[in-house]
Amino acid sequence: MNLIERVRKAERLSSDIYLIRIESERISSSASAGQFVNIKCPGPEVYLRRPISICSIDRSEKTIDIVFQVRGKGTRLLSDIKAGDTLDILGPLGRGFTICPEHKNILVAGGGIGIFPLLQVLKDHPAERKTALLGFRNKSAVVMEDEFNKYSTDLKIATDDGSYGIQGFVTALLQNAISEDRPDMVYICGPAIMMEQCVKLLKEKDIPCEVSMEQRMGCGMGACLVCACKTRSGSDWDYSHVCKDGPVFSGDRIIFESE
Amino acid sequence: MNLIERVRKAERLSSDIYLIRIESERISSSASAGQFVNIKCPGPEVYLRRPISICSIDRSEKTIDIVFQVRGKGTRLLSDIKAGDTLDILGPLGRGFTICPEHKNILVAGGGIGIFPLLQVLKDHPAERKTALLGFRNKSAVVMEDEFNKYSTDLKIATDDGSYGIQGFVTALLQNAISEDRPDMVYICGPAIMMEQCVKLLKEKDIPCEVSMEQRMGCGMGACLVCACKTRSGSDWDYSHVCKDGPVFSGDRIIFESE
Amino acid sequence: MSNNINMSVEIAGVRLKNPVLAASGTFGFGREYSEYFDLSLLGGISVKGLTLKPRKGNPPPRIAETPSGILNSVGLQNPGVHYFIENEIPFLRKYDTAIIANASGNTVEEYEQMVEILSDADIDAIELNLSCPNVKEGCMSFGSTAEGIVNVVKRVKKYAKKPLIVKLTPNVTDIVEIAKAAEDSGADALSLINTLLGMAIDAKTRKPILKNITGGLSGPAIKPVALRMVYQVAQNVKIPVIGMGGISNGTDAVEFLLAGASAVMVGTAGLVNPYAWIETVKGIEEYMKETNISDVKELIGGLII
Amino acid sequence: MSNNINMSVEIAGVRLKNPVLAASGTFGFGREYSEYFDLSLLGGISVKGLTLKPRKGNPPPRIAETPSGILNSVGLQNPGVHYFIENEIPFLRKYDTAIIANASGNTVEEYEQMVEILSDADIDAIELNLSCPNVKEGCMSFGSTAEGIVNVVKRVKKYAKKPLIVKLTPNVTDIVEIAKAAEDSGADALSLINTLLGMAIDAKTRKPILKNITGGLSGPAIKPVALRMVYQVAQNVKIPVIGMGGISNGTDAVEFLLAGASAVMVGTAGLVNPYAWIETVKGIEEYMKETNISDVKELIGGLII
Ligand SMILES: Cc1cc2nc3c(=O)[nH]c(=O)nc-3n(C[C@H](O)[C@H](O)[C@H](O)COP(=O)(O)OP(=O)(O)OC[C@H]3O[C@@H](n4cnc5c(N)ncnc54)[C@H](O)[C@@H]3O)c2cc1C
Ligand SMILES: Cc1cc2nc3c(=O)[nH]c(=O)nc-3n(C[C@H](O)[C@H](O)[C@H](O)COP(=O)(O)OP(=O)(O)OC[C@H]3O[C@@H](n4cnc5c(N)ncnc54)[C@H](O)[C@@H]3O)c2cc1C
Ligand SMILES: Cc1cc2nc3c(=O)[nH]c(=O)nc-3n(C[C@H](O)[C@H](O)[C@H](O)COP(=O)(O)O)c2cc1C
Ligand SMILES: Cc1cc2nc3c(=O)[nH]c(=O)nc-3n(C[C@H](O)[C@H](O)[C@H](O)COP(=O)(O)O)c2cc1C
Ligand code: FES
Ligand code: FES
Repeated sequence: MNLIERVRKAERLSSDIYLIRIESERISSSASAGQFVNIKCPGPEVYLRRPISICSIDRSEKTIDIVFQVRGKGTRLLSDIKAGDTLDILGPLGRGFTICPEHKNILVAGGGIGIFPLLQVLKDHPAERKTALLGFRNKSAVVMEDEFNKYSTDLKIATDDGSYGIQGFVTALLQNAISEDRPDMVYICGPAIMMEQCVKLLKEKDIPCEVSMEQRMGCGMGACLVCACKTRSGSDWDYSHVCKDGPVFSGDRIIFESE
Repeated sequence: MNLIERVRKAERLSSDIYLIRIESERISSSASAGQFVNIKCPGPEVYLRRPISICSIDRSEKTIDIVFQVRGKGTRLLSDIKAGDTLDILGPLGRGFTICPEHKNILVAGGGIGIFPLLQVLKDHPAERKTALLGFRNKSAVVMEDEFNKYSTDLKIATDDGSYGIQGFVTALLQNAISEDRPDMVYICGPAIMMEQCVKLLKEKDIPCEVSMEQRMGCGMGACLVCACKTRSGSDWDYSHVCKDGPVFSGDRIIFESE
Repeated sequence: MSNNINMSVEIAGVRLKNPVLAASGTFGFGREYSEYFDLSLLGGISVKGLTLKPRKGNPPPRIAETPSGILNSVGLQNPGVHYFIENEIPFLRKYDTAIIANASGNTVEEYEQMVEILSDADIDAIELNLSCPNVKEGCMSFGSTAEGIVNVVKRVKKYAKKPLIVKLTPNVTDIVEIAKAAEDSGADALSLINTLLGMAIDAKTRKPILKNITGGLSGPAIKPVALRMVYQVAQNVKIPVIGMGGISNGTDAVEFLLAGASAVMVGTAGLVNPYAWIETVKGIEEYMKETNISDVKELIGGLII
Repeated sequence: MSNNINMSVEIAGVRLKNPVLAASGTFGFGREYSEYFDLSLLGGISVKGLTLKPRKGNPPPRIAETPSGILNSVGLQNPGVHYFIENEIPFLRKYDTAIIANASGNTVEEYEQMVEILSDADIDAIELNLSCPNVKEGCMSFGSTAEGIVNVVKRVKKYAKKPLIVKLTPNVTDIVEIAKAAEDSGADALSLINTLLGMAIDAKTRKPILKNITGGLSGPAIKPVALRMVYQVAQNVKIPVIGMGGISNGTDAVEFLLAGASAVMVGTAGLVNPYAWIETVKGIEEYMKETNISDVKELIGGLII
């Protein structure tokens, strides 16, 4: 019944992005890339837990890293966490990315805070070619470049304003990448509109992909049914639940907003 | 608009009694004995402020001391406060004890956590004789003996079980004290039943007294009218408000529960 | 404050310099808070609930703390409407802020007399409290049915020479029905919500914490219910709505304005933070600056569905 | 747990090993939490609200955080009563805990059919949800008037071969009237409260946070309202009352028992703390040890006024 874990390290990566390294045998031993944890933010006026993806797992050190952006009350409280503090943390939760050892050439495409769950995919995947395409608002928003460089064979960065890397969106990077070289599998996480466009691009080329979805959550484990996400179900549709059926879904299962 | 003050010292005086010394020019410069402060306890699930008497004022050091017992959520949170922390604190509030320079012989009678507001009376009063009668549950509950010793000319302690001082209640000490020597004024603070009995004893001898009342509070400044306390008003009665009309009242004004 | 921002609103012909008022019963007659800030910074003040004769109120304890809220059972302790007129109005009139007299009665006749008396007083509007949960007779029993509302409002309307704001209780099945009844009976504006009837128990002593057993729940805990009712009512009436219930800062106030309130009241939050009232005014201004809105009236009913 | 403490209670002929149940809609069909603790530790489980046919529920977002509470607008997403009977009861029956089927309908006929079907299923009781605020037809519209209650309860009663618990909505003027109507129509027990209708707005986007605009408020914020209603109802009916609304621990549960509840349900608290259900059981036991009570039934209605 113990959900309390110790923080080994807490670090600010950019103006509003923070990394927390958590010591947890429980989580590190069973977590896989793309899963998430549900964290009780310590402080007043925050009632629900906050879902955050596992960014990196160190199974020998028995730690996991989460990386998050300060968005509201909860993430602000989390940004005050220091090494040595404890956190009440549920996880690992949800269905992570599918790692198929037969795939030799994979690609990850991430936008903004969507890049974080993709790092562990690169770390865990045995593919020979691993392309990473990351999109950021501007130069000062670029984080974790070294880590992604380390675990990919090819890293490309785009910024909305061109202040770093190529000017444009990740979708543009993806379009180029797949026209040059067809990946066996693409892993996508980012804003809904970006994921939708990526999935569309890939569908045209019949390249399989997985996307990691976001939705407001309660329990985080499939019981309260609040985290609904529209998915195809035969010729009909249904609401799946991001916390249990996801957060990772096969790209072709998701019915995006604009459909 | 700044209510935030720094904690200079935080100390545990007994198993459940804590002292906090707060640096505050604002409060120390205008506070008088018997007034209180209203403190926002830092932590979740505590909405209202908590009223705590000012125990001691150091006007040259610009600090005040509060001493409190851990009773529930709020005081538990306060007990975690450390030197260097800050507190959101309203005050000084209420009407304190009346200090009449003509009085040469005064007496303070306190029971349990009721002793704390009495210390500053002893410190501020110019009387020649200052008797302090303090009641505690048992020996391990005895706190601040040195301080009361220092500022009184005569200190007597009673414990309910006789494990320290005289066995019995403060009322017994008071009965003895006033039969030997008639004080000009008596200041009382403690459980309602103790205050009621003390007031009765003193009334019989026609000795004036003041009592410091407790009641659950909202605003702490007379606006919300929740902290009602039954008081005489001519031949009728009325509800006075502990936070503004009190907490200190003339003993003969209070209509105690059992009346 | 800022010159290019227009914060003023109008409620039933009364111009308020900004849409933030002190809620009745949490601000006394303003004296206490006047030591903390300039009352002229407020759009208006709804004073402690008044009755024809002085009232002692309920026995203590009258307050209990609950999760993100409080229960109170003050029971309309007040010095009576005549004392108010003689002793409190002159004080309040020193400030440039609207005075709203919050009035209760035990009978319809008492409501009529209150409105008649207050109509000749130097105040800006009358807020008819048909919603106090803490008194046995009158008040909430009038306010919890449409017929009760119609009965009181129609009758007092004849005596009203000041704008009549009717304050509604949330302890009803259909707030829209009640609101419409008030509108149809002649209310010039509505204010909502009063407190939700609640209770707190001390497991240790096994007793209710409030001597009165039940009390009125207010504070942030009730904000979702208040917002919903304000939204529903504002959609369904033409008269202005003053929204309240758990507002603690500018963001909360903006939410109520977006939901359709023309002004807001802040109550319980001020018991914890005496600057809550003026911080709410500033918070709205900041929101307007950040979102490039120059007239606060643009926010009213601005919810995007 | 401790041998000399009797935690069992009886609700409408159903013996519960302890008075703590999982509240409908917050516990799914138990599968998820069975990975966290042994479901046999619970007095019972009220499963996710069932309907005749599968329901997709409302569009997301379906949850908003509010001060000390949440709003939800799930809208009764469920796989239908037949799926439940075939696929979920066998799983739940592996545990030694009471199974309560929470049932909703769009029409009185649907309620009748639900009760008929569930009466032949291997469950311990039926909880008639006459109080869901998140669906357009049925449900709350039946539960918010005494006539609506009488109409549904009387008619389904004929089909009921299992104890019938009627779940009440708090969004009413007079909960006692509603409760009595349910009792008189044949309810074997009452459960209350369901959620309070509320709303949340995001000032930044100017939109309601819930896609459904309004939702049901639950969690600690509503505890004072729930306690008051349980107290009022328990004073006025003879059938047992199951209390809920914001219970997060043993102390909260004891408060509801003292107010007159014969058992309690824990819902929202479990979404934050998956051990809330069993910690509540333990908390009641600890309270009983501290206060030297050997039978939990002694607490029921034990409020000292
Ligand atoms: C599966 C999953 C994985 C995530 N991984 C990451 C990550 O690795 N890094 C990161 O920075 N963020 C991540 N997010 C988003 C993160 O959960 C939100 O930014 C965070 O909950 C905001 O909380 P807050 O208190 O700061 O904001 P507030 O707006 O104050 O939160 C209020 C409520 O809304 C919910 N909420 C607000 N925004 C979101 C959102 N975008 N998604 C889900 N719930 C939201 C909160 O959980 C809370 O219940 C993830 C979300 C999900 C669902
Ligand atoms: C004028 C005044 C001066 C006081 N001075 C002192 C002092 O110097 N030292 C000290 O130890 N205590 C003092 N008290 C009592 C102190 O305020 C309570 O012990 C404290 O509020 C309990 O808070 P809690 O959160 O720990 O308990 P909880 O029971 O969790 O508090 C719940 C609510 O009840 C109120 N409450 C509970 N007990 C009391 C009480 N006895 N009086 C008033 N409100 C109460 C709290 O303020 C809070 O609103 C004083 C009270 C008053 C009114
Ligand atoms: C201590 C207290 C006393 C109150 N007295 C009155 C009153 O006299 N008349 C009235 O109409 N409302 C009264 N109210 C209700 C408030 O004016 C307001 O409607 C309610 O508290 C909701 O707003 P809030 O959450 O901002 O406090 C009182 C509320 C509190 C907390
Ligand atoms: C996410 C969620 C879903 C719910 N679904 C149902 C339901 O299907 N049927 C029902 O009778 N009550 C439902 N409820 C209401 C709860 O059972 C309970 O009555 C209410 O939440 C108050 O208790 P709590 O504060 O402990 O959650 C739901 C509540 C929540 C939070
Ligand atoms: S958050 Fe509860 S089911 Fe997904
Ligand atoms: S606490 Fe508000 S009047 Fe005393």
